[in-house]
Amino acid sequence: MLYFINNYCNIMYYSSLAAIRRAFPPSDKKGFHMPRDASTEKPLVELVNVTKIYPPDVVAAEDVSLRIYKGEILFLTGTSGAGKTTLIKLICCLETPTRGLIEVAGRNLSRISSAGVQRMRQKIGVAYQDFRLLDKQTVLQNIAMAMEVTYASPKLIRFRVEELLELLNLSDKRDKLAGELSRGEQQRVALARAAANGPSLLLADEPTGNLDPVATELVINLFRYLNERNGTTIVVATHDESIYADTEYRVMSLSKGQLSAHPSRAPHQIELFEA
Amino acid sequence: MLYFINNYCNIMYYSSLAAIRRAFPPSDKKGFHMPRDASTEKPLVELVNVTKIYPPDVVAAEDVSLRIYKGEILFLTGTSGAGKTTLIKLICCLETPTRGLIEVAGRNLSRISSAGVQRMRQKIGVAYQDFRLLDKQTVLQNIAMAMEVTYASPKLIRFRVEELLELLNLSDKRDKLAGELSRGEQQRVALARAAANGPSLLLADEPTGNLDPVATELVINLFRYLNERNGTTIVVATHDESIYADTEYRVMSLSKGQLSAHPSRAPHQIELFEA
Amino acid sequence: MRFLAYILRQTGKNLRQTWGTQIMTLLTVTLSVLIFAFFFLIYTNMIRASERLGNDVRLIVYLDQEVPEQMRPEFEKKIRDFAPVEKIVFVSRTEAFAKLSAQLGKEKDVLNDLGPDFLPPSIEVYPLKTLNDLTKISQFSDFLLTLPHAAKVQSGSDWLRRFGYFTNLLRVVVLLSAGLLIISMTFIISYTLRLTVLSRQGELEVLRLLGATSAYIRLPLLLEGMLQGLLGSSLGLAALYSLYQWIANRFSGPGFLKLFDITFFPPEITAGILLTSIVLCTAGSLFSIRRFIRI
Amino acid sequence: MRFLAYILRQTGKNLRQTWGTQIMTLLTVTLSVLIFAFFFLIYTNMIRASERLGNDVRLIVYLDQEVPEQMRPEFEKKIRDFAPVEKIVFVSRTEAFAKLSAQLGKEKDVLNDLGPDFLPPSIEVYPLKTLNDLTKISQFSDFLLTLPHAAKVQSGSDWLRRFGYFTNLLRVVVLLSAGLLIISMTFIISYTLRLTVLSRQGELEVLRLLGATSAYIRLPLLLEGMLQGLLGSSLGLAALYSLYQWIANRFSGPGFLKLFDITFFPPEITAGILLTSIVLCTAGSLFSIRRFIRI
Ligand SMILES: Nc1ncnc2c1ncn2[C@@H]1O[C@H](COP(=O)(O)OP(=O)(O)OP(=O)(O)O)[C@@H](O)[C@H]1O
Ligand SMILES: Nc1ncnc2c1ncn2[C@@H]1O[C@H](COP(=O)(O)OP(=O)(O)OP(=O)(O)O)[C@@H](O)[C@H]1O
Ligand SMILES: [Mg+2]
Ligand SMILES: [Mg+2]
Repeated sequence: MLYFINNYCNIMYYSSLAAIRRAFPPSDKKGFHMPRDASTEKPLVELVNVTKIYPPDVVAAEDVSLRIYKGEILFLTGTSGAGKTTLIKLICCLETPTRGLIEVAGRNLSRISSAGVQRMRQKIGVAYQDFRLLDKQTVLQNIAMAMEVTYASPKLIRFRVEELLELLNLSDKRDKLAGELSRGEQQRVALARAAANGPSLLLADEPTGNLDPVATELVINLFRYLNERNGTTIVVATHDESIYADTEYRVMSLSKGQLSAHPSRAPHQIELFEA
Repeated sequence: MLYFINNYCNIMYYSSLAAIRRAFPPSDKKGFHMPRDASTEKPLVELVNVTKIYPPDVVAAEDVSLRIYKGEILFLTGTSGAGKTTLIKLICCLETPTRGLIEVAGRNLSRISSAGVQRMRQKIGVAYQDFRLLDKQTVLQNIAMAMEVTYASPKLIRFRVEELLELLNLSDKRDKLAGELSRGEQQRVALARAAANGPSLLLADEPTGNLDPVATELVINLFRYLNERNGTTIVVATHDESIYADTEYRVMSLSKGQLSAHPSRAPHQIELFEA
Repeated sequence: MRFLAYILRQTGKNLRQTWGTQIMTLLTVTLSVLIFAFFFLIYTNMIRASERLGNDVRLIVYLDQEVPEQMRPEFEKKIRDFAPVEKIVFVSRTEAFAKLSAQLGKEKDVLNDLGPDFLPPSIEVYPLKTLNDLTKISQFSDFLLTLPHAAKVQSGSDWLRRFGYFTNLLRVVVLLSAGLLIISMTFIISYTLRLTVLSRQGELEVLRLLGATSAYIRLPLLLEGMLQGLLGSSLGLAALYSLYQWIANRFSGPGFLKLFDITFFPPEITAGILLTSIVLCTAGSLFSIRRFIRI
Repeated sequence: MRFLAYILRQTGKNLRQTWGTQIMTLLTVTLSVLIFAFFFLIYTNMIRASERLGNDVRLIVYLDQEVPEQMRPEFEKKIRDFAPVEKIVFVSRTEAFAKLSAQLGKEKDVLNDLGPDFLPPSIEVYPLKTLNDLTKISQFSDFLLTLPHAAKVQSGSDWLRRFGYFTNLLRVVVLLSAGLLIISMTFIISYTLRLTVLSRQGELEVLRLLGATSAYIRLPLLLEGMLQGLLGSSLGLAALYSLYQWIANRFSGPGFLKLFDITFFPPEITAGILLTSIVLCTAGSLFSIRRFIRI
């Protein structure tokens, strides 16, 4: 019963997206959630002294400690090869840390069962840097897949896919094969798939690398919308300064596996977020 | 005999690259080649009323006419799905036009033999938007492959690969598998492969989508260097405004398959280049 | 409910999307079942034929004079002491003649010139079925020659040896073919699994990334495997049955060839083959996705 | 020079990088050659055995009185008019008796009681090898029975029929096995080609993108195919030869079994098999890359 109410609410919120798209001009940044007081609230994701070394000797993360709170938007920056993707893979359990502790929603990832990982992944949407789409399936099928694994009703799937595609300006590509899209279109499909399940945590790895400024804005608006309405926590790994240049959201910077606040940030802001 | 002299020259120029890298600060734009008078010189690439329709009805290029002169650097911009990649694929004969004429180095691509296409491709370096690297081979092998198909000597190959890797800040990744690199590193490997053969035409499709500003500058310097020393003609398809924002090179814009001068360009410049 | 619907829909989707591979797999299963059942059939029939052959073995001891009635038990005892025997029949000159003329039927005029005494008396010894090996038979026949008045022992060993030679050759041919076929089938099955893995790899990886549970991934594949096993083995057995019918019709020779009559599997074995191949196919499809499911 | 060095280096690289697939392909070729050669060997030996069998056919006409010397040409003419015959031998009572006692050897005492006249005279007819079919033989034997004084014709048809039945059964088994094997081999080869294509696809596509010429792509694959063919068929033939040796040793029976003596291929055929498989492997590897080379 609860399930259906939940579905119904989802339908409601998605159907209003198209309208809301005009209601949120890109410069309007009222949606910023201030993080809660670190001492009272349990973070959604917590990394404690995490080190990841790819054999034999590539240090992709070194002693990284990071807390990501529910409802936050976090930008991860860093030069190419700094370890952004590695950090994201660690959070969604695609890689295991060499040392250190990772907790997602209070569960220690090193002790979680295989089935537990899968249940967790259903609630985390990841837009991979290399998309990981199935080239021989249509856009619709690719996005629907993310919802099918949670046994969502076909009607809801259809409905939500349409909304997401409209939101990302891809409506005319719904029945095209993913392999026949342009890279920028594929990138948006990957994002739509990550957002399809209404995840509580969205990890977007370089989500605008192949997008022009207009499409980039669509994506940013989608993030902001998910964050405000759903309280979705969003982590964006990116090089695109235009996205995070003058945002009020937290920006962290990785350099050779070491995490620090972004240099352009004011020091007091840094203290607010560091554990 | 000529072959060896050529090789020798190549070695010379590459060995000086590391030094030249410091000699060309990114803002130093003295390398701009003015295009020759269109009426007297034969263009390296000529497209006449080219239309490309992907079945059943996706119009990726519509009546595109374009001349690219030897020694030019041309930026192709356009929203996602505008047809940039399609245009590049048409030039290197990966797609055939639905209508229209394409000539590269004076040869009509619709009449060229299979062997002719292969010979042509040896002289065109293409950095694909999806990289097309072999994940299970090392960086060295991936780049070397481009030179091996022209039967270059192993010594030259080794030498040039080292230089290119140093130039793109990838020296420590030489013997890593391409599949284990970060996306940004892969992107630079794809560029290195495109440049390895000393091509007379370099087509770079979104070459900086996964690169941070520092790496982007390395790439731009490489382009400028190849252009100035080798006279390499370079076509760059990109969304990254920071690359072409205040360049003196020609910038063309695609929109739904239709080509025009970029709106930010002055009108007199447009007339100079349009056929 | 919804769960079941999903599993079934997913199975249908898989079957539709990879029908090329599916048909190849189906044919592979059919072929495997056909081949194994074929050789199994040959093997069981060979065993039965050699059992029947054992029934036919008969040693005839030709004597140079009749054995009087009262001596017979003594002879019998001697023979039975040497080897277990099913039956011993004493044939007198007259009986032998009567038998021959009965066998000749219309052509018995040939015998007219010869007196009823021209055939020697004999003892027919029918050994137990356990005595089905040529060397044992020839030992037995050597022993029988030591009986008083025994002139010659006809052990049918010439015919037996020819037949034995043949069944041996046939057995070697059958076993070698079966060996080669088993190797081939191993190849085919490993190739099929490799191709299945390759064709599914992309999709299974993405499903894992999206958080699909083991049940969501495994159950459709299990259903598929069962379907493949059921259909494939039914087709294979049907093909074998047609072959059998064809051979049976072709070789329905005259009565004396009953020895080689071939029979099909009884229903239990047919069912066993069906079940085994269903189990194997299911196991195979699980095996092919093992590397995608974390333990 | 550099071109050649490149081709060789490329071939070596391919072999090293895809050794798993290479070994599977090699084993596939070995198995195919072994299987085809195996059945070819059985087939040729079967043909030879049935030819020898033809030599053995002999019809014996038992007569109720001797044929006088001067009548013999007339008899011969009659017989030769009906069917082509290789040899006709007239056996008198005495000759028959002498022959039988020679055959019995030490045991000829059995005959002591019987006069030298107890065996009927006969005519032995050896038909040409072309007459090797049971119905023709029985027609011939019916005809022979119409000769004057013919009492009975022994055509050995009982033995012949058993033997014929057996060779037929063997032939059916061999042909069916061969058929199944050919289907299996088709599967294996198509799977091998598919796997080869899949394992090379990525590399060949990239090579085309980089402007590799057909020669650059094809020649290493050609060399590889030739190597596979040569090695695979040598291994297959070697395996078959060992099998043959084993069987030949096991079945080196006494003289009278010469009928079934098996022989190996003459060198020409061995060479032919080697060549064919080299050609086929080369063609196969070219075929597998066909879709990557524009026409
Ligand atoms: N192989 C194909 N089959 C069908 N349609 C295609 C194919 N390749 C591209 N398209 C379509 O053609 C249009 C132009 O594609 P193209 O890849 O040229 O765009 P692009 O300008 O490179 O975009 P991006 O910046 O996203 O890479 C798109 O709408 C795309 O969906
Ligand atoms: N599977 C792997 N095996 C070995 N090394 C790896 C692997 N994945 C990444 N690395 C190395 O770890 C380092 C960090 O990689 P990562 O992908 O996290 O970088 P990134 O910050 O995402 O870079 P980019 O911006 O280029 O995507 C790089 O040097 C990369 O070469
Ligand atoms: Mg990355
Ligand atoms: Mg593109």
